Amino acid sequence: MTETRTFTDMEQIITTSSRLMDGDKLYFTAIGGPPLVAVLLAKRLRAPELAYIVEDGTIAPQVSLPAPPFLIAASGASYRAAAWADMNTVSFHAGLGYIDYGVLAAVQVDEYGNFNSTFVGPAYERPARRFGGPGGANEIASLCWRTILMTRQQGRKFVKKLDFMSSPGFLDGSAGARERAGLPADTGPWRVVTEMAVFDFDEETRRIRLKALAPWATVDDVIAEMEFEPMIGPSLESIEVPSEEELSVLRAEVDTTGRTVRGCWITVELDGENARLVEQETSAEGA
Amino acid sequence: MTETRTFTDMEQIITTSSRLMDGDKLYFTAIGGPPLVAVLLAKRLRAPELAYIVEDGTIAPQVSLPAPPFLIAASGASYRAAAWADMNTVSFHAGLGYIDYGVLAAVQVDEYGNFNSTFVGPAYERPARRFGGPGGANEIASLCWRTILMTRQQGRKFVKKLDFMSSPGFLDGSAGARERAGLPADTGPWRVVTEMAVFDFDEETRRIRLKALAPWATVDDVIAEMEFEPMIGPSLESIEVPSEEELSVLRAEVDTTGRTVRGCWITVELDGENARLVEQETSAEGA
Amino acid sequence: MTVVAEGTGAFLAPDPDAHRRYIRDHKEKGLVSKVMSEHEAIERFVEDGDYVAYDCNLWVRGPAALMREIIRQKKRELWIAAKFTAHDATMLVAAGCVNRIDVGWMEVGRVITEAQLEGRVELHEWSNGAMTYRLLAGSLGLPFLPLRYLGGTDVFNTSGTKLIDDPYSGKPICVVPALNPDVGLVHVNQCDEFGNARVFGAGISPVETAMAAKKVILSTEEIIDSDELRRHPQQTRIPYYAVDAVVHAPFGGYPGTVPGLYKADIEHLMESGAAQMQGKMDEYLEKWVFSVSSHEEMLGTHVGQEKLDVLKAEETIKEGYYE
Amino acid sequence: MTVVAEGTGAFLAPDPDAHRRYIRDHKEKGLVSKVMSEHEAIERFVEDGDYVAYDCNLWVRGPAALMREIIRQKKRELWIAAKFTAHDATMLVAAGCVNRIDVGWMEVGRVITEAQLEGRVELHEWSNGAMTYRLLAGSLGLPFLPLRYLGGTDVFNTSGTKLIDDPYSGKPICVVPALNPDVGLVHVNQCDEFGNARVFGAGISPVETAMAAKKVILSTEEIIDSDELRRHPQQTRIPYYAVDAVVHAPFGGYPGTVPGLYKADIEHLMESGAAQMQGKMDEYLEKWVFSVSSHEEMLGTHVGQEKLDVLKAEETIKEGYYE
Repeated sequence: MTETRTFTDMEQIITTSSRLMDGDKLYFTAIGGPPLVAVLLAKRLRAPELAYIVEDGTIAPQVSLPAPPFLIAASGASYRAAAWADMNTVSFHAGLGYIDYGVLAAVQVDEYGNFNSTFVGPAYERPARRFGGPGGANEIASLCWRTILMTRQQGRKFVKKLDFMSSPGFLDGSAGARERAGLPADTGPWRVVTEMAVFDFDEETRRIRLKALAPWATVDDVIAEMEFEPMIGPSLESIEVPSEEELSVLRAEVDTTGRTVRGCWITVELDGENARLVEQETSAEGA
Repeated sequence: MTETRTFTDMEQIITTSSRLMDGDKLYFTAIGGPPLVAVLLAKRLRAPELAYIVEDGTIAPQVSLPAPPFLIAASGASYRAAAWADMNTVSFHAGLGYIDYGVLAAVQVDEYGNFNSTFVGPAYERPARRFGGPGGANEIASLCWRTILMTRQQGRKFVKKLDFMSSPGFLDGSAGARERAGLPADTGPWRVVTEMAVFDFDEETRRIRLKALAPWATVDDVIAEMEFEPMIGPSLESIEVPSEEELSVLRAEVDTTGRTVRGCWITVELDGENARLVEQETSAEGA
Repeated sequence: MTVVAEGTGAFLAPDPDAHRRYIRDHKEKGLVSKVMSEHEAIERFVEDGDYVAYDCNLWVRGPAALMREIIRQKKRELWIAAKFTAHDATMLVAAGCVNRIDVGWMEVGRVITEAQLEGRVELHEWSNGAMTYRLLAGSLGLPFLPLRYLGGTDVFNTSGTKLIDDPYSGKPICVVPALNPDVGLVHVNQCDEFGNARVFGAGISPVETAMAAKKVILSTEEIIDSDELRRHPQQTRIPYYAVDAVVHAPFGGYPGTVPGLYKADIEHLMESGAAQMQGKMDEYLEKWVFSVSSHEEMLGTHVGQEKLDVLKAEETIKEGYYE
Repeated sequence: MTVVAEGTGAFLAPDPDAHRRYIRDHKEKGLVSKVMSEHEAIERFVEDGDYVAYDCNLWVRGPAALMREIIRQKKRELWIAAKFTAHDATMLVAAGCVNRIDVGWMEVGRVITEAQLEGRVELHEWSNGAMTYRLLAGSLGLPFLPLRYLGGTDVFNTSGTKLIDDPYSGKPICVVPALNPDVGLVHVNQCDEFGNARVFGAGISPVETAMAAKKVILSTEEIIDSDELRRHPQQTRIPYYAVDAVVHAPFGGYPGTVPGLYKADIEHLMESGAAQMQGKMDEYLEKWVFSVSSHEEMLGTHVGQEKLDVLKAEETIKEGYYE
């Protein structure tokens, strides 16, 4: 008995990320986009008590779903928070070690989990494409204990050398590199989540390592979409595709306008734990 | 036509200090004692709009008079403030240069306006008498533009060498001494007020200088109550004794329990602008 | 003082003593009314070449009316703190007001990219946190603050961050320079005529922005009686003595939201986005800024009472703000 | 890092990374009730040898009930932050709980002076501002902060202050070490069972004291429903995740005042002053601390409902606190 399911690459990234989240941990997200949507999905489906902090100073809100359409500029985003503070205050809480996980999106990632959200192109003054900037990512990736990065599996995103390092991963990967740069000890990137894969980082070399794979993708599929070869973990886990329930909650309650979850469509045929790729849309626009 | 008036040394110190205050300046006082009483007197009699800040974070309160008996622990002290903040916040406002005058009491003062509120005795570990400590005085005397110091005219208070410098005046008096110690530029002690005299500081040498004299006291009287000789200003002004109105407001409205204004009694006979000392109580207890 | 490493970026140099002297010589310590029109406030307190920080942005409780007035008065060569800002930066660049931007996060499209490529605007990379933190340092009267991020990244290299040894542990730690902008613009919910101000809701850095700045202009949804304000002193977050101008500007955050009061006008935000995509920012500015003489006129002519009523009615959450 | 000059005083050395590890390993991030008795809170979270900071003092909204419980449990060798404190320090020293005091300002009489002369207690001079500032540094997760006072005085010489060159201007500036006390005690007006807390009125440093500490004990006049608390998020000044214990303690600030709720018991304050003058602190402690097993029993036995009613009735100012 097979079943066909269709979802966007971003919906896969969001659901995979949301499944990494627990109700007894504290999360720090940027004010909008995939990280916040992943947190809201986890809170709605699996961990209603999950608390998160937003860079605008909102502490542990209880957004009532369905979320308002333009959540980034809606009072609903900070509804029934435990506290309303400001940007400096919440980053102090992260600096004190209270925040377990930072959840962030990246334009480019390198093999040590450093990432770029500033520009791509030949030089800072001459961007081919300029983005919003580090935003809150530099502090979140520096101060939280662990960082979850969300990005698409594309060669231009997993690069040998970043055009600009907006935010730190393990820097040059050497032991103590973050500490020597003044960052808090024992922190760093923890997972990188794409629509095809989940990566962790080798404890010794600090290099990115394939940890889990979508059931419809192979290791070669993943490597084909990276400029460098990742390490391969000892036993690859399988990523579940988004469930009907996850997709329905995402589309009908969390991101009702589809602004965040939109992307390239993936259609798979499910047969028990196996999944066969039926169609994967490739589109520059979806990135 | 003569008139006899009786007041305490502290009542003279408070009224003289209060007359130095203006409604369009901002003051910083410790939470209680003579400085706060002087500010309240000025506000009640001459400058109702005068705004002051208290180290507990109260900004520009409107204490309704008569003041409650134990003002230091009464909500009346912060009644109808412009803002309720905290200790760090108000010292930042002083650090930013917003506060014109700090008003403080001292146990010992030296010739450069440095002062002690920590202990008297042979050594820090072996005090003959230990006091409360620097309190908020160090920051107030460092960060406000000008400091008004209130103390009694006694040899043991105007000392050649402080037993402990709790708070800065002009330090060793050399040019730029405060700046070299890390304090904000162009700040320092401005007036020292006693029951007999008002001192300012010589602009060049930074040494304390007699500026005004009570009508019943002479320069020699003042010098007799100092361990060192002050400079004498070019033209000595005359201090007015507390008026009946000032005394009545002080006693009936500002310090109703007399905890702050108590001290040694001074009785003078007034004849126009002249005043003749009838009796001056001397008492160790009054200090 | 041994500096282990330092970035090479240009930054507004901190000088706490100069800032103190400015405050001493220019600030009103008495209780005097500072109520004036947006025109007068911007004319008197924003000069060409000034460094301008604003809190927060056109989406949420931003000083939108004041920023349009800056454009209307054709201020030039401003340096702005683009911490957590939306299309405000785009508008200011499109209007030719800005030639330097310290970046935390801002909405970037072709207007800013083209201006950068053509050398009309210079960007300096920081982060949202670093910018609000530099304002915090400025609001504490300090020349710098240590912080535990930026290190190791290209932001460190291209900014004014330095790496020093912690004088207590000897371990490396970054420091960033304080920021004391010439002008701070904050849109507030309520204030009295003297400038004692209330800000409701989570926020970026309304207090730091006001306290760090030399000249402070508040726009406010409501001017309330000072006696009434003093009945709740804990709600006052900006004290009167820091404030130079109070501009009464209902819907002053439009097209953004003031939480608890009115919703963002998403239609307008889309219009502004489309204007940039289509290369029609001039038309957008002409309509929303130059064709009117004031914020009030813009609301009447281009928004209309009906829409304002809808934006108010649709903001159903009052809890925590106005109840 | 060149240190130009430094004081020689002992101080609790800052170690932000060790503090972070403590927070990571010991703090509850989920929403779990932390309500417990004062006995359990002090027994579990105050150990002999701990550094204890409390806010504010026995006169105004101080954690008086918690401090009496510390005495009752005969905690030893505590190091306290005596910033802006009244006869609390005297009580703790008289009871033999404390052997080191960082001084901002405290009420000093023969108890502390004799203890100092006999070598039972060691004093370290700072100032009120410097102590709250060191707590601020601790609450920001930093190892130190620059500050613009203490320099040039004997406080500099006998404390842990250092003089360095500002890395930006080269001018001299002081730095002080952050303070992360082992224990922070704060008496609050209201909190929920998780520890989200409201503090009403001007205050010394309730937020810094809680956020800088490793272990945080709140006593509270009132435990309110968490849903109700979340209706006014701006009033929450201490977030639940910083809090380890919530002790329900009506009149927990007695004999001090909680502004808006009850007045200070001046009669009691005089009794305590007189006890010290007459060398009868043992009798005072026996009566008010040791002869009862709890704060509640003390209120019933030694204060009485009639007096409590009077103290409440006499606090006629509610404005800004409870209305």
